[in-house]
Amino acid sequence: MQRFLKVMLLLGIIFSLLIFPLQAAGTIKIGAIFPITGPIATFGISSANGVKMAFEEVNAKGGVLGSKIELILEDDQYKAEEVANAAKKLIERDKVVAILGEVASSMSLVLAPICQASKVVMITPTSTNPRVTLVGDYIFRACFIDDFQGTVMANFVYKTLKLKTSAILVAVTSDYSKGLAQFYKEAYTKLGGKIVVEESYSEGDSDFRAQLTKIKAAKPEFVYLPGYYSDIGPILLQARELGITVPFGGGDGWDSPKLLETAGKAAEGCYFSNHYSPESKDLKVQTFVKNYKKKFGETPDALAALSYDAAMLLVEAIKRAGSSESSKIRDALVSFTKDKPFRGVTGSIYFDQNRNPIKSAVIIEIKGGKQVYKATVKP
Amino acid sequence: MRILEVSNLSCAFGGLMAVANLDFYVEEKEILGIIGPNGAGKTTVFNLITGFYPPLRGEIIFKGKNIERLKPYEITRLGIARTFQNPRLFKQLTVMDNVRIAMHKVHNVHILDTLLRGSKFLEEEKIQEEKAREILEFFHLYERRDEIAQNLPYGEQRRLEIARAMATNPILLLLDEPAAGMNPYEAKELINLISYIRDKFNITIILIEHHMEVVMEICERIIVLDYGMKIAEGKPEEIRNNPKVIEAYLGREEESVIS
Amino acid sequence: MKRNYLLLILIIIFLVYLGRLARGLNPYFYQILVFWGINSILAMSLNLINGFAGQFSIGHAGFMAVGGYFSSALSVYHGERFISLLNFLPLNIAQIVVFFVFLLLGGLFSAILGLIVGIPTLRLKGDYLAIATLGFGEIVRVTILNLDIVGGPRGFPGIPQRTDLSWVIFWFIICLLVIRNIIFSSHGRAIISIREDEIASETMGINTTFYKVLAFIIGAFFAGIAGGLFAHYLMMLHPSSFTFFRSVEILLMIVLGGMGSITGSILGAFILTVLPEALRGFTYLRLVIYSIILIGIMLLRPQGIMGGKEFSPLIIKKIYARVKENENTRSK
Amino acid sequence: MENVIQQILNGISLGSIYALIALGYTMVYGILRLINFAHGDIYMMGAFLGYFALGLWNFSFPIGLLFAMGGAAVLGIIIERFAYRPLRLAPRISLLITAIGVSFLLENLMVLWVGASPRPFPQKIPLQIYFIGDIVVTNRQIIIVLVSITLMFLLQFIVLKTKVGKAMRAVSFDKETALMMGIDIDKVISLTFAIGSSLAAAAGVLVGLYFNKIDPYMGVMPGLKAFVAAVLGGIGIIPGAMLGGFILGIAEVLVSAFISSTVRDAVAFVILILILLIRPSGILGKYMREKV
Repeated sequence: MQRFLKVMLLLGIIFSLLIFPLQAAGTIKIGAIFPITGPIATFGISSANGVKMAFEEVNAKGGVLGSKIELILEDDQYKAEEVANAAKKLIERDKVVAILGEVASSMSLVLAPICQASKVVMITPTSTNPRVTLVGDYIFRACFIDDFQGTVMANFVYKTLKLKTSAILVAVTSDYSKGLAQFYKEAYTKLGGKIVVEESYSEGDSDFRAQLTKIKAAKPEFVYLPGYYSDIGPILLQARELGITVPFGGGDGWDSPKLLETAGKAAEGCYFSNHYSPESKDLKVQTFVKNYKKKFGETPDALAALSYDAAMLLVEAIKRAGSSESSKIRDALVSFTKDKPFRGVTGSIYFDQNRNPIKSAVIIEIKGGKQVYKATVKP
Repeated sequence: MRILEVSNLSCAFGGLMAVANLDFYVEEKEILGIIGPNGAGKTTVFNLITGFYPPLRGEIIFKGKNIERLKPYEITRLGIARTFQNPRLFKQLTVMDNVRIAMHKVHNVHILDTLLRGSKFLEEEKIQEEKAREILEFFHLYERRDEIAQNLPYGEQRRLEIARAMATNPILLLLDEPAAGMNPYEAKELINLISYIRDKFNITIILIEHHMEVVMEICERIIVLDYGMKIAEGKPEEIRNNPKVIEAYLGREEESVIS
Repeated sequence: MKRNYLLLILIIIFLVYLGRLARGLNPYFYQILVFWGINSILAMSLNLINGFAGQFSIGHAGFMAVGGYFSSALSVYHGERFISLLNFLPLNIAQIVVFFVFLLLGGLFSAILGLIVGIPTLRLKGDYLAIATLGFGEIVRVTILNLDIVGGPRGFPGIPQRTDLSWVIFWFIICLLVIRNIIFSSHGRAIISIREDEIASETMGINTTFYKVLAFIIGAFFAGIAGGLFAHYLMMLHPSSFTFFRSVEILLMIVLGGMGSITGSILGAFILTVLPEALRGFTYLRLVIYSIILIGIMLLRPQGIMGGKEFSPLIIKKIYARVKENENTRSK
Repeated sequence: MENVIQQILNGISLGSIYALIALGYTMVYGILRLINFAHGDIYMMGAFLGYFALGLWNFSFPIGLLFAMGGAAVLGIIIERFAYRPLRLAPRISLLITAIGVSFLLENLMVLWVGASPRPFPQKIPLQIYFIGDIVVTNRQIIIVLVSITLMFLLQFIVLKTKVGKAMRAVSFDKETALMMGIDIDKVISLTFAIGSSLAAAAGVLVGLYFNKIDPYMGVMPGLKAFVAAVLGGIGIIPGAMLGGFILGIAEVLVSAFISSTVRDAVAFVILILILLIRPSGILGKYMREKV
């Protein structure tokens, strides 16, 4: 019995520690929720890195509005209930002014209603589902929505590369991948191209030979593969093994040094759409890539760049608002316009009426083990 | 009246005949002994009667009803109770609960009544407890009612097993080596108990036993099994002098049985 | 007897009302209470299968998912229609009625699935049953991943928020009462006897298949209810909430609390709801510490915290009586 | 038709990996009656050990493979010694939970240490592709199948022909009697973990070679499926684990090729449940009637 009481006492202490906030005055608190463990941890960690770096840079320059930014990073393990817990904790216990997150649209759809209900600004760096920002006027995003990238790639493949048949290999577990594939297909068939075969895989799979064997049999001239780099590498390798020699292509999910590391020669001659080219002469891009490499020892991927931008966007909005009140930040965010946009690493951003960013895309070719700039497409 | 009649019963395990063309019967209120060397198929006969093994062929008729295709719990509900060679008590539960579980079939309240704790439920629970008390008192276990079964001394565990079997309200009781592991004094006590149960509850008993003393003293009739076949049948004194039986035991250099 | 029911109903109403009052609490705290309640329902219902009936099942997340998705699909696709059918009632009452019915249907659907799965698989024993139920859970998850009508791998958004602490408390009490009333009855002893020794239990005239399946169905029903509460609280369902690890987590709750102890389940649910939250400050180290604590508890107290005993007012009375007795003997 | 043959060839490569992991499960289960949920993560650790040996220290492939196997063996022994042995007398479910805890711990430690993003595996063996008609076979697939089969035969030899193997069989049959026969049970259990873990590590290295992608969570699904394979073939039976592994590998590949890759993860479990309903002890398992 005594032991039982001890246990209860211990639990009581833990619980009370949990509810009483630890107040640190004089900082602006910003929350971030990413899946830094679990099945898509690799995206979560990249995103978290981008955010961390952004705030460190801001703080090194003296912070914003005279106060430092305190980043409170939460892990959600890619689970809906964890997102809800983390969000409530950030809002109610830590009293953050804004939240950055989540990576996946499905999780952002859990996060958005909570932020909207508490009137806390939320910027998702990478969730592409249009539904996310439709939740309410406090919800923003930093990435393209799917129609743009899909259409851009379809145009490029049909008009510039002049390839008239293509296959689609889509990650069914991902909103992003499905969205891109759908708009690619629509645009491509409208132009007169033909989709010869559609196959699917689940994110995190490692054996794609079954699907690739079927694609090979259909003999397409191009394979559209709108997935994330963690799967693309093995897919390309296995495709080449099976003797598929045609080019592959995808969206900004391809942008990662990991892709070239894993795929190596298999990625030669492939194309993807992205926000920026690392070759870009833009000083912003150059310093970002350089600093990121220095800090984390690797070239940033698109997720890191987007979340870096999302964080910087937030800081810029706080600056413009002259206040760290959530409603004022929100107003500042919508006040960016075509002429006075936010200039970030991933391009110049301003928002449409649904708080989706309007920005241009570039097409990148993988050539000689490097990403080579090919074309820019304006919205 | 024959309460149980077994005819042409056979059972095989992977080609080995454990019980072969066995015929026997039990009269009402009789105490029948089954003896035989180790591996003769005695326990298998019990398992066949209680429905744990499906017979290869043959019939088992209990009170005029074929039971060889019934499930064990259905057979128990018809009135056949048994004990096991190694006690199979509900080890983590109290003595009282052990007996009450056995009364499950007798006192069954509808599940809805149970959920709502209706008056019928409370009444039945009370009756059940009362009856369990009677049985425990009869077996001198009432003082031990709150003990965990596995903490009882071995002799009491065996007694509890019989008490539990009796709580199912049987007509026919199958006892599988109830005296195993007992000293002569305890065995003597057991003999008294078994005859007493028979007289008090008016039931029929089949007994598997190695202790010849026990068998010879309380069984009215004995059948002898060897290699799954019946090799002898008769009154204790007939069996004692049957040369086939002696050969079956001694021929195989078994432990000395006739102590 | 009648007065007893009245008292019980009054207590339930009071506790549910307490849930309404709790809205004034810090929303984070409130949310933890909600999840504790839901987890308790899950743990108690799994405990009926694992701890009391002794049937090693690790597919509870599957039942939770089934109930959650089913009631959510009803809410999303038919909710408005049913509420408008009840237009003679005030809107909020109509919502409550419809939610209650949908939740119940979700639980029943899950229970029916429990019946279909239970009858064949419960013939298996021990680890074979465990792996079969694990397989069932995975099959449910993969099926959901392939059901486009509930969003498949992209999650199922747009579920109305109906669950609040009052609902959770209400179902928590129902679950607690049902399981307690079963366990402390002739039926319950039959269920427990299966855990102790299935063969002996059968010999006692107990239809073990029936009781195993019964425990399984009741467990599945409450898991389905818990899933529905969960869905209508989060407003969004995603298959990643119902992986094998979810089942393991529920199993952990009952093992930590002690197998075969209802109060233990509630305690275990508390620990596994609060511990991850308490560790939030560690961000990257969080799960490492979590797993070390887990292993530590198992090594130090393998039989669980309650070790199969119940913590109830009765025990306090007993201890009190014993203390009294000691005093008396000493004074003599 | 060629497509089917191609898919079956792919399935055999995948199946031999499942089989290697399943062997460790089956051995540990046979001896401790423990579903060692951490086994999938030992497979992952093996892959990473191979990664370090081949990538960082530039060992040749066979040496790297042996290094990974040895390292994993040590890891297996350590886990058994500190997490499982103290619980040998505890309820089995606590042991199971501990195994799950160890599995969590290994995964999360690795996420902390090497990060969660998938890494390319050092391609020590240059790829060669052979065409037989339209069917493609790579030298890596051949290596995988050959190495797995060699290891399986080696294991069979150890278990059936050596003194150690005899001791292992004795312990799995009846621990107490084995103890009375003077067998050092602790040692035998340690050895079982060592052998099982090294086989899993071999599978990890081969998978790295085959899929060219390793990450800290790579062991979760294959771990579960390999356990399914072990149960499928009859748990505790070594040829059963191999059979189960191959069946599962081929079935999965065929399903993702001809039905849909999204239902692939369910296939293993559907097959498992069906087989258990027909043969409750697995394909090669002898159905033991419970002794009454």
